[in-house]
Amino acid sequence: MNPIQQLTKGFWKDNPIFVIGLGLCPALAVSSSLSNAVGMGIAATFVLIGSNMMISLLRHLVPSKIRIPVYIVIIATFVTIIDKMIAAYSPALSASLGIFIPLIVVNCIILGRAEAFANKNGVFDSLLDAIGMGIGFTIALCCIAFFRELLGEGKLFGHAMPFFSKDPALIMIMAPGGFIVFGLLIALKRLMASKGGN
Amino acid sequence: MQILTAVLVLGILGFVFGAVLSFASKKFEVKVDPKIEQTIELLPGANCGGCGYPGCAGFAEAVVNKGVATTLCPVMAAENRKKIEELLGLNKIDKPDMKPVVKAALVKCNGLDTDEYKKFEYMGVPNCQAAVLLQNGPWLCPHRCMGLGSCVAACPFDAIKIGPHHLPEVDEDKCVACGKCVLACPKQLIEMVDKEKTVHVKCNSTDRGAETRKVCKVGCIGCGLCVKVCAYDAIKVADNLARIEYEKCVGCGACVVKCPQKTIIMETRPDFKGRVAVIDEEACIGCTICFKVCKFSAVNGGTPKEKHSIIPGKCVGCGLCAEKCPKKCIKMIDKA
Amino acid sequence: MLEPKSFAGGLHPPEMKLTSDKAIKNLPLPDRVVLHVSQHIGAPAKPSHKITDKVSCGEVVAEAGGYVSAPIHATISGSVIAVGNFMHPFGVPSPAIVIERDPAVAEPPFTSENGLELSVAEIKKRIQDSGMVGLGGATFPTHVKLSPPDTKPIDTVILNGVECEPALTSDHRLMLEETDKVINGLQLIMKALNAKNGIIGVENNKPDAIKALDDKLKALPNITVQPLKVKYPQGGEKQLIYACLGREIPSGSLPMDVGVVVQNVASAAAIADAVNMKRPLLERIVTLAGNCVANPGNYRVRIGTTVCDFIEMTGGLKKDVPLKKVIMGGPMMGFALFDLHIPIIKGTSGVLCWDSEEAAQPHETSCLRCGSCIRACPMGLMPQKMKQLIDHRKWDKVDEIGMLDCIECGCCAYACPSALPLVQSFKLGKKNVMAERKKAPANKG
Amino acid sequence: MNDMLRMGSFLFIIAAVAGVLLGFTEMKTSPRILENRLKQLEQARAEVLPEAKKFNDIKSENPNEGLLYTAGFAENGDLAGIVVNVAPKGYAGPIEMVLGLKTDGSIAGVKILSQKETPGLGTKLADNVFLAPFKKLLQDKQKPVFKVKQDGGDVDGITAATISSRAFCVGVTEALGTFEKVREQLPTLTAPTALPAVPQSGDAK
Amino acid sequence: MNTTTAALNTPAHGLLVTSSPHIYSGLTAARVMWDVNIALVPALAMAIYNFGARAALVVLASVLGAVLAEFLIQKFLMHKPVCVSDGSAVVTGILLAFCVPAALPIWVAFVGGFIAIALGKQVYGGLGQNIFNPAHVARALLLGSWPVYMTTWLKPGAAMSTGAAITDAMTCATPLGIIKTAGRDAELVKQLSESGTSLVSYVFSQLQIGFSDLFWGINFSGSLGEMSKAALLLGGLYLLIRGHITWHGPVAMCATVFVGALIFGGTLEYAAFHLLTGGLIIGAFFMITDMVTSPMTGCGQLIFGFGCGALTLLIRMKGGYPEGVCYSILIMNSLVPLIDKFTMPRKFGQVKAKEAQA
Amino acid sequence: MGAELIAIFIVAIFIENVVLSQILGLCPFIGVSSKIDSATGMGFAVIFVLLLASVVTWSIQNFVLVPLQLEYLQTISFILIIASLVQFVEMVVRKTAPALYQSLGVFLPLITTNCAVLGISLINIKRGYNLVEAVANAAGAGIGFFFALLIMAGIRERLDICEIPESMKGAPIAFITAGLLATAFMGFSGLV
Repeated sequence: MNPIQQLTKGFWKDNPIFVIGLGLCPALAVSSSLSNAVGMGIAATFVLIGSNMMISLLRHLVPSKIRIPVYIVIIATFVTIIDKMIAAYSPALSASLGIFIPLIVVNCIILGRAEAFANKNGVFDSLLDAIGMGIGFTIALCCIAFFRELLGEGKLFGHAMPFFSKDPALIMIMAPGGFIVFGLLIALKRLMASKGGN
Repeated sequence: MQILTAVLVLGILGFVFGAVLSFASKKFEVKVDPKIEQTIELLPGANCGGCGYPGCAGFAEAVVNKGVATTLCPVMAAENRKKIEELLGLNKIDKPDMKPVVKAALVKCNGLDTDEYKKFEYMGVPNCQAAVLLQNGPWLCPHRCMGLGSCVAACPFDAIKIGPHHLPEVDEDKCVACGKCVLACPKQLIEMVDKEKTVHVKCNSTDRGAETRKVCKVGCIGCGLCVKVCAYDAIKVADNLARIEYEKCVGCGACVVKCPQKTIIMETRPDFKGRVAVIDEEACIGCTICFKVCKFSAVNGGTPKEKHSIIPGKCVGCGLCAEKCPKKCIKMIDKA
Repeated sequence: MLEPKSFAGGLHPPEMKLTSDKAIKNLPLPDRVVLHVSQHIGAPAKPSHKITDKVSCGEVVAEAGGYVSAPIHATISGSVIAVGNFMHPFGVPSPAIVIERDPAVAEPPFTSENGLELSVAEIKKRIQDSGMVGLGGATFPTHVKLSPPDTKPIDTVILNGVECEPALTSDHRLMLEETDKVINGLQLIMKALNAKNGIIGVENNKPDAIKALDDKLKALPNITVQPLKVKYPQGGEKQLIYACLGREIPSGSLPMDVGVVVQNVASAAAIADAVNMKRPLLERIVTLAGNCVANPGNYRVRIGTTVCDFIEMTGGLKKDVPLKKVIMGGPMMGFALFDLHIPIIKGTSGVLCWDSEEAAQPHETSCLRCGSCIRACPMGLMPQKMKQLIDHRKWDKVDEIGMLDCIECGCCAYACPSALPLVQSFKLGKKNVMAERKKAPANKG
Repeated sequence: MNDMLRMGSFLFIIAAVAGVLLGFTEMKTSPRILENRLKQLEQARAEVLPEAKKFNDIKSENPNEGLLYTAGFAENGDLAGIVVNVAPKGYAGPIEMVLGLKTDGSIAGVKILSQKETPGLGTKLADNVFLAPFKKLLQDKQKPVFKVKQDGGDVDGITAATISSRAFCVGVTEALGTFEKVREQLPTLTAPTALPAVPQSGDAK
Repeated sequence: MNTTTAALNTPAHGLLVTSSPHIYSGLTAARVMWDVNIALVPALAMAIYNFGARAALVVLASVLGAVLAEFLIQKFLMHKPVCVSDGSAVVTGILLAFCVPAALPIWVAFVGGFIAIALGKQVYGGLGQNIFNPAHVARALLLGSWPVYMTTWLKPGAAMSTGAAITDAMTCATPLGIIKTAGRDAELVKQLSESGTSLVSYVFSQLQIGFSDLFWGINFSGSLGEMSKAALLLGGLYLLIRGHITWHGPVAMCATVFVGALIFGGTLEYAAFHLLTGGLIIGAFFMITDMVTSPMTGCGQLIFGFGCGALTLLIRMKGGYPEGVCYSILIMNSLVPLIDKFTMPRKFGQVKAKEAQA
Repeated sequence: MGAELIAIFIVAIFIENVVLSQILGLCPFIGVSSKIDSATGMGFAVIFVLLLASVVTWSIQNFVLVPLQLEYLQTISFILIIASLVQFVEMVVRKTAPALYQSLGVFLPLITTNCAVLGISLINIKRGYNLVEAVANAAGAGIGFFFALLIMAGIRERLDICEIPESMKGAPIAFITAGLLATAFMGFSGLV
């Protein structure tokens, strides 16, 4: 697999959310607006890059029995760093993302990539993988957020959209809307994949 | 100072948990052979059951613990097989003849889909087995393929489709010979045959010829003409049914031409009209080998040094002479 | 008279018993009979004659193929003209002996004696020799049923005179016209089994038969007639025993496990002949009904007569009504034939010739989960769920919820508003479940 | 035992390194976070009590009760009014709001800090849709009755979010009650000289 | 083999061969569905009597949305035969329209009908496969999406044309809405208990109605088809007589609400009030009896009905919404697979077998 | 006091259901909800871990982090504790109840990444609960999770034998069902 493929596989083909089905909680919880989605995506990508590289570096040193705690410590460190950074430089985003920033720690994508990829591959590959997955995560979040914000608030990035903003369907920005939009999007992705395959 | 407390607190937490976990891992250790896990990773993971074990995990366990041959898995890529054998230290053992035979499913029925050969129009559960339960299926021939696609449904690799005449067609590229369709067929019509083999008897009827003829236009009547025409002794008729012994069959197609019922077919060439041997007279040295090997007295000659020729009416196109000719001056040519 | 009893579940399809007032008519002997070697549950019989052999009526033409098997007798006198594969009513070409009648040979006479004076062993032997099988349709060899292991004493024999299948009236007529023979047969069975009590279960829609039996039974205190509620499948073995005695046969067990043997009334009458006269099973009463038939009624016909000969002998089909469906047996559990050149066998209780109106088939739609099938199921099963599991090939799960308890009575499919092919699915399910069960121990080992 | 020590020390090292990194981050970011929080607080206070420039937290003598109210002082050191935090129970949890009250007890401003009301309905409390008429009411009427119109008051409730609207009114009434309670001690307050301390944990209960 | 015997094996073509049984009850899914439609006619008549042409328009829009969704999805997404004619989409459309206010914008009703079928039914594979009652799925989603529209109740008789805006004068509160707000107002409760008037009579005095109005469904406001209990009971009775529903569910649900209200509310008046207001009757007779989304056995339906009743009362008395029928049925729908699992009918011969083993 | 505890408990189960309203713990909710048996096992495991974790994290926060002014180590220390705890539980279960271990498969280690556990621990601190309240909240959340998981498993066992459209099978239908379930649970809002 060449570096480009390594990088881009996460964008759509092996999208961590739509295809692999990891990191679903933030995907649904903070996807009610596009700006939240982008913020969350950036935060997660940062953590992903940091932890993937670090774990890849340490992969020969860590005793396998305690590898999970070690990964978690590494991930948690990066999460706390980005948490504090956001709180310091973008308090509004920090307020709207709430506890979902610290919860990046337990985002399956990050631990999953650590266990499935960084643990077995070199630093450069792990970096590419992390960037790809991070971008894929952000893309997926934005997809969901696009529909939810547009239909639920009639806005995109906080700007009112004509037609949609008159009577938005509020349920879309609540929990049920998240579930339903997500379910339909995976189905759509599959439909597209099967059409493409044939 | 603050950093120091942070370092201490985290460090102590880390130490305590690390210690406790390593203690627990000893105390509550459950032995799982790492080889099994590694083997599972190398297996295809389709859980098709083609190996006869419950899923890939079960197969992995059998391979590691019971020394079951990896070749039992029909699906696995060759490089992975090598890796597993390396892992288990098997590559040192000499197994020269273990070259896996690549097989594919063959449906032994070529029945036509005309009203004449039908008992009734089937309505009901779209499943071959269910159809058999209703008056033994909608076809007059008791051996006829039900054509309702139970094998299609059973195939995990999407390698079978129902084609014309309600007969299943196997995509040999996709088929891995896992054998699921064999089990699914209530009429036992599916057999695993080498992919290279192209000549097949497309019938499974053991009824007497007269009975078969009444219910099928292309069923084997056990006439034995194919047996007579086969130069390689590769066809036997038993229970009114011709069967090809594939290890002997060279695919010359003589039987295909001879079969009065068109039951025997050449898969790759549906329009196969047969072949005939042609001797390049210039190159022929009259060694009489072709004359001797021909089982059908189709070679003129017999006197040494005399150039041979083929009697077209007698040659069945088996190609034995061409194979044996030391000068390679006999060519097999397709009949128009 | 006792109160009518019944069981849970079941339903009440239209009775369609238009031939219940048609007295049994004896048909002339057919010119030719086709005698299949497997007309019973168990091993097929072995043909003992070759082509051109002369046989006389009542002679054995195929020996029993084992203990759970029954011999086949020539039902007409003549010569064997073929031994080979002929279409069986089940749709499979299978071995049969074809006899062509020789009008010159007369039927041998049968002498009568009082069977009740014979020894138990002799009674059983005569029954076994007569090729007797359950004539209700299950065709289980009778002598096997009459020889339960010593550990399972039988206290009650129940005669099944329910005839709950719509359209069939042969048992009804038999009880009316040959009441004595039926009772005598029951007494013989009770003697063979050393059973104290006898019950004849009759559905309440045959008051004349109940009365006829009741009148004759006044002298026999240990035999009673039990009127039963008109409900399908009242004649199912398990349902009948539950209704008559309140005994529930445990799942997977046989009636003998609760001390009961059930026989059909037609079997009882035939047993009387077999024991008293040493007369083998040569003929049976078949109800012929349906819109297409010129003379519907109940006919005594030789076993082996082909359906077309049978219909022809009764007067044939109506000319102006096109035949759409021919059913051997009753409308609920009988099977449709694709060809009329198929012989009547020992278990054939009726032949229905339907026109397209009677044979109208509803269009299959999606399951509504309405629960009609559950309410209708006399076995307390969940047909809807079983169908779904079978469709998804989950044999272990369908086994768990009682696939093998299904008696294929057809109540669920009758009641289903979506016209799902439930019974066919269940036949498929049972077959696979049994195959899985056989496989299971091998996997464990 | 050896293994235990080895693993323990490995985790120790990893955790210690993490500690260093985190401590460092904390050092770098905490002043800014504090500043942000202060700004936010000040902003809120300034919004509801525009006249005041300096603030002084007044705590109860009972240490368990915490913050009572914040006194606001104008540039010249005169008392401009007080800021009261209230959290009435809304439709789906408390609605945290902050009110500025002038020295005469009239409402200078209201701000919703946090709430969990139904999106699009109760959340309109924080919108101008609701607040603009409310502010107009404060200007227009001398002594408005802080009840929803349905209940005979003067406040225009939000359609289909009566409970949230009512909770808002309850909050306003509560704040006014606090003002009445502390009215006497107001003249005794003096302006602080330094910036007020900011509570460590941002989420005051 | 000579010719005579050979003739025996010649097939006769054209005979119909199917598996047993060969007779059928004649009941079809389509007939069940159209019977439900017929049963809904009296309530529809009452809705039109109360709200005029507007009611018919809302029903029409909802049915149109439902049928269109069914048609489009079956035709273009599933590539299955279109079975709009079985009437199930029509039932869903009407039922949805019956639990929305008459003043609902027409396009919302249309969207509701559409999502009822699309999200409530077709995503699961169509008729018979869905978990939740499609009409209630749509209602809950509409209530979540456009709460203002869904709680603006048109006064009966205040005829409203298609495009006209709703004015305050045209709206009023529902009895359940009034009792909910009154119950939350501590002061009012205190006043009432001092003066000795019950909450129910307070509601009646506010709306100037009595129990008979509640029963016949006139002079107050509510969802389109929920108003006239008499009409709904008539329809329910029809379904009972036709054998399409059983008594278990409806009786269990109504009894639970009635008895529960009697115990926790204290008075017969209060209990009767809860029985006759809101969507209880339509829920009990038309929603929880939906074959697809209710348990299959009588015992299961009793449990189901009890759960629906209990949750309805809980939400009405303690919850945030004035009406709880829709949510309680949806919640109980989700429990149906579990109820079904634990109320499997007893197999014939099952217990005995266990005894025998023991 | 008692009433407030009960309120916290009830709210955590129904109104702020950890999965359906707070959207936490989705991976196991979707992953382990295909069979009722394993859902039950997973549910109990989560309840157990949640209770244990919230007691320990609460203690660490209030007895170690706050006195030492190390609140910024909250995330890292909490997750470390939870991870170790889960791994410890996993080892014990694997040894003592192999059948349970088999049925939960890979998901036992994934309880670590069940954000419900960390999420509830963080919420406990954020809302300033005392120890008893924290336990009530954790118990409610755990039972709420169990409840949602069980319902979902029941539904999915039924969907398993239904004719779901091909593109909807598996995750999509599970999410849409969860969405409808969440809609239904909205009926509980405003209950306490």
